[in-house]
Amino acid sequence: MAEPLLRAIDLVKAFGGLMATDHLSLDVGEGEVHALIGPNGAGKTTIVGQLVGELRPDSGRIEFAGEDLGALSPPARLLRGLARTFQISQLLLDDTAADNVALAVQARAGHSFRFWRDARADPRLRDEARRHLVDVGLGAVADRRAADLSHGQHKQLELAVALASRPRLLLLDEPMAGLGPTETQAMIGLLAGLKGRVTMLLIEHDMEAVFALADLVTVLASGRLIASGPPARIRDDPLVRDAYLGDGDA
Amino acid sequence: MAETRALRALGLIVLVALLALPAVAHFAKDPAWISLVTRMLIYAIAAVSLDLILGYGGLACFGHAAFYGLGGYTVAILFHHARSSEVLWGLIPGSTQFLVTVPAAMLVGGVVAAAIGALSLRTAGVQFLMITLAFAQMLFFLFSSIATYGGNDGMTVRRRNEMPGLDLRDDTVFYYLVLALLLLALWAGRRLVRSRFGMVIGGIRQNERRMAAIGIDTYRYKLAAFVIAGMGGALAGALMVNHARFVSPDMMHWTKSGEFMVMVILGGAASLIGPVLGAVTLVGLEDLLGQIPKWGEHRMFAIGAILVLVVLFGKGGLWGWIARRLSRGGDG
Amino acid sequence: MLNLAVEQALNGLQLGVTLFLLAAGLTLIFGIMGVINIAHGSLYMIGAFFCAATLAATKSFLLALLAGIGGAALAGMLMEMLVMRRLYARDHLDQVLATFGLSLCVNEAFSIVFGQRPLYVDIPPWLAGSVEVVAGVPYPTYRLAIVVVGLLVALGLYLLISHTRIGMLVRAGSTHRDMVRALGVDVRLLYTLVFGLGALLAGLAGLMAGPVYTVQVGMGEQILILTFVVVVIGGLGSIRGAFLAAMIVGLVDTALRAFVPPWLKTFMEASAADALGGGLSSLGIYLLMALVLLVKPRGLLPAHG
Amino acid sequence: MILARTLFSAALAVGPLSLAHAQAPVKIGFVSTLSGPAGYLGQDIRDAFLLAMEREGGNRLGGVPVQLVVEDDGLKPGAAKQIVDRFLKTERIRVVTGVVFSHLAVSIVPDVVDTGALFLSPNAGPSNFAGKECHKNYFVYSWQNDALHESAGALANNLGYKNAFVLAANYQAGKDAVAGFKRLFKGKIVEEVYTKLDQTDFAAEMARIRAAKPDVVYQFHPGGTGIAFLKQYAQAGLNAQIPMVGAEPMLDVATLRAVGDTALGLNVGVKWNTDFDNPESRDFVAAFQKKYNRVPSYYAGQGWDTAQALAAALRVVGSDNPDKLAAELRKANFKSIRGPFRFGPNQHPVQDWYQVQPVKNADGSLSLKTVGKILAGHGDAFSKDCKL
Repeated sequence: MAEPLLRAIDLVKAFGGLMATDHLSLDVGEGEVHALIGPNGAGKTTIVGQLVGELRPDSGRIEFAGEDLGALSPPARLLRGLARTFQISQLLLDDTAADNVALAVQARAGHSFRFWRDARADPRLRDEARRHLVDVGLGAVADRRAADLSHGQHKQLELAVALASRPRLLLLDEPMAGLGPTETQAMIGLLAGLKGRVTMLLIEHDMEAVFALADLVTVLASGRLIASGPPARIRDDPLVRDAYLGDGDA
Repeated sequence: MAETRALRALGLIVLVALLALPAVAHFAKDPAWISLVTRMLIYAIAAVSLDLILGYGGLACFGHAAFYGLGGYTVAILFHHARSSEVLWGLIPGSTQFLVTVPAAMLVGGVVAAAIGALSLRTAGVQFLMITLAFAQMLFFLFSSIATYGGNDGMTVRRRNEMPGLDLRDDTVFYYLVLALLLLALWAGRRLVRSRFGMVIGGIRQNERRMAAIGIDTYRYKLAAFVIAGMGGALAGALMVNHARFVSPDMMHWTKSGEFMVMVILGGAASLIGPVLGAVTLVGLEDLLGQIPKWGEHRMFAIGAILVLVVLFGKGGLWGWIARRLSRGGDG
Repeated sequence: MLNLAVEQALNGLQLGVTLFLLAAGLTLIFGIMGVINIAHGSLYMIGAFFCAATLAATKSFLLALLAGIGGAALAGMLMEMLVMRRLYARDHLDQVLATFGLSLCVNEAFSIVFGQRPLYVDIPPWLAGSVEVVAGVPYPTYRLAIVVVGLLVALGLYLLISHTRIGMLVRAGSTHRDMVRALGVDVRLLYTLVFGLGALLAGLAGLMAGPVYTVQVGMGEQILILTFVVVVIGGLGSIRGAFLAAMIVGLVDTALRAFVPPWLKTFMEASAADALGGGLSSLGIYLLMALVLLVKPRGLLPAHG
Repeated sequence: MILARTLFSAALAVGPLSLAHAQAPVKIGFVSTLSGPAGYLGQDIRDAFLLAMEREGGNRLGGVPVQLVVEDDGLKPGAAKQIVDRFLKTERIRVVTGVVFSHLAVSIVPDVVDTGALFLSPNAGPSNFAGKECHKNYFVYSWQNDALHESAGALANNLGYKNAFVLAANYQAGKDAVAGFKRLFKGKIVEEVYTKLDQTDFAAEMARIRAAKPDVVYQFHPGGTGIAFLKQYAQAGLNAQIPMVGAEPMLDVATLRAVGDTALGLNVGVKWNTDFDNPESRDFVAAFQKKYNRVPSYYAGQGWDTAQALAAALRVVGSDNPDKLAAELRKANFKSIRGPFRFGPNQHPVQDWYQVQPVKNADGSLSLKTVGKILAGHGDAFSKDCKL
């Protein structure tokens, strides 16, 4: 196998006395779907923060496509192809769904220091935005205000916005959180459709989704890696059952 | 669609009224209206420029008067040096040409805004509010103590700037010039907020974290918006000094920054018409209430009460209220 | 020289505690309710006016003291119930505008009732005169009393916040606002009480300042900006931060005024040194705030996280 | 919102459009600071002006029917400009007066005199219009700002002080005040301190004064800050050790009331005081006290003198023809409560300056007592540059 797309090497992050990330190493290979699971408080969100650059690890390194991300800011990481969705949707609620996506298209296209021409009338932005919306099944509501969409649609829109950045790696922070059974199935279908096109690091609680999508599963508890391997092995790992599946959280 | 038609009609009526104002004022033998409305329109330019960062960008700037005052001082200082034919710092000659002084004022406003913004934008929220206030207060104290330019008493600019082909000393001509500049500013503002840049600024207000996540370095965009707003504030200050023929540190006092904020929020933030309405209303109220015999000197009581009521019950300011009424009328 | 330094340190301390009394209320209100209150200066004025008017009418310092702090606290609670309550969910701009309007109203109402001429307040006879703190340095007893009261209040606030149930709620409220709501506490009552406490402290600062400064409409706005500087330097919502910042601001401001011009004179021509020194001391506090915020954007001791 | 609308239409009803009616009486525009902390200064001037009109049987000055149009500038130059604009253009007023503060005068005087109207300043006397930029239509009835502080310098000489510690607020008027004091003071300046314009606590300065041990302290702080300074000076125990001199604004009747007994021992240079022994002064003080139930301040005195000067000119001219009025005003042919009054070449007063001290009355209240003359026939340093 070639060099992994994303490597996290011996990350450590502590808040006060609490070890949120405890000497964690993690590889995500090009094209694979790698799931990261663990009970609440296992340190998943902290990992996401460090990977996208919102948090600085106390020690350790993150490499993306062979480059040390070091102190790069979140925007700089995105421009290298590392996009993310948010667990709690972070959308521009006053704008339409299409506006939300078009902004990401515009941002990917380079700087936005264009002061004069009407951005909403620019077909280069609008056409691509609409394509991404159709891809995630939001084609019909493209011109609705984000605030007026349902929770499930917000999750889909998050995905469309992330895809508009044309990422090499998509960091999905609990895309199923708060979804009903049918919506979850739809989302799993969407992500399955993306598999192979985009590398994904999937942080998720929903075991059904994880086992349906993941090539590899890594289990965290209290900031430490306790198991990593193909889904079938993880499912039967007594340590994992004990630490995670047994606590009734799933 | 009845709503937009009603709005268009309203806009047209207001525009015609503004164009006809000098003639009406002269006919009514009440030419003071011209300078009152000129003042409103100049404040409107300042308020619209503040709204770009305050309303559209969500950046609570409490130091806009700094740029307004700098614009004013630029015009006054250039005038002062043109009159005394002393060369400023050995290299800048004075000028009384409107087409020189006003762009110069905007340049100064922009450069200082870039400096203040570069530092202030490292903070956010209330801290940003306070740090912009601090910078404005520093400039206020600085200009209060420069004796050459009148210190706290300020200085008079005995004549308005000149412009080829236009007699700016004529109040009516000056009024039309200010009106034209306001319309220009509104048009430019409209293009700006709808441009790619404007979309980014609006996005930053709604969710800065999201903007960073789609690869936008928000700091640079906020700084650019801050500079544009500073230039707008300086334009207003330059016009005001031409109008009033007087400059003083009062133009930079924190209460003036507060007044601009009041205009924006009273009229309706994150709209272009709102700040204009706010400026007209605030200046008009102060002027008209002040003329009430005896109780006029207590007008701040009424103005304060109106502010409280507008914030508590009038969502979106005056413009929000008007827009709601129009759309309700359109539905029924 | 040492005597001068001792005296100036006391002066800095006294300015510091006055600022602290104002800043404590402001930062408490911000920390718990998330409201910026521009009308806080009006509460300071209310305390001073009620005290001065009661003193003139009754000649009793005790009654004047009660009227000052009671009046301010009542006014504060009234303010909370009528206006502030509706502002908690709003953004900071709306809060600034509404409370600015409120301060205009209150000031104008006082100028209608009391007129604009400054009022006279005397020092209680048992606090008049001076005490010799260090040999050769007579220091006004009244100012010492302000320092003592201010420090006692700071201690009281510390005990209140770290050792009582209300204090626990206040602490929780400033870090986890939603948690307090979830605890089933009567949040409305808590808010009204906290606002009343903040107002009381402002009123106390105002009435103590009366005999030293000027009792006049608009006196609150003059000191309000400086108070905001203190609150922001200290870290919004943090009482410990407000105390630290108030002391720093008080001491730095005093030191700038006391020692910079003489120091400049050691290598500059006298009148130029005086002019520059005056300018520096005017700018000093704002410069200090800008520097602190550039290094620590959330202030010295931020309350949240 | 309904309130806003009602107020707005109520305001419109009294707005300028409806004020333009019959022109019978001579209109006098009175723009002054009536609101805010400094509002009482403008009110005193206005009340004295109204008293002068009432004493002629109501709404008359010099026998000519007049209408005083009073407006409040709120201490804002912009508002003052707007009011004056309305005075000049809409109401066609030819005589403007009332202004208290120098920076407001600086902002509106050019507008008034450039349109040929008259400006009668009852208080502000900035240096801007005293020298090269003096104007034939501009008259000052109080003092030239510097001359005011020169009186304090001369007073310090007369009292035999050899060195002085001077303090002023750090703004132009403060620097002018120090310059004025130094112009006539012959002794040495120990230290020159500029305080913040909005400073309320002067403890640091008190300590510096104590350490410097000067013969005398001279200080100028406007409005409320001046009151705070005086109180803190006394509380620091300094008034028992180091005497203080100052100019008129340091101690008017309102200030005196606010600082109480701590004022005892001060020496102040003034051009008029309520105890002046001339019929005009006695008459004015009695009438003012009767009507308004308070002691007139020197601001009120200046308002009264301005009204008397205008009355004298109107009596001769009979209309508001500005050129004729200016010619009459220049003669200063009226009875001032100060006694003899004449103009210098720049139409600023040339007058006597007196030393006053606070004294305690039998009932425990305080008043100012005149104890001697400081300067006689004193003009100002700028008049030589004025070519009228």
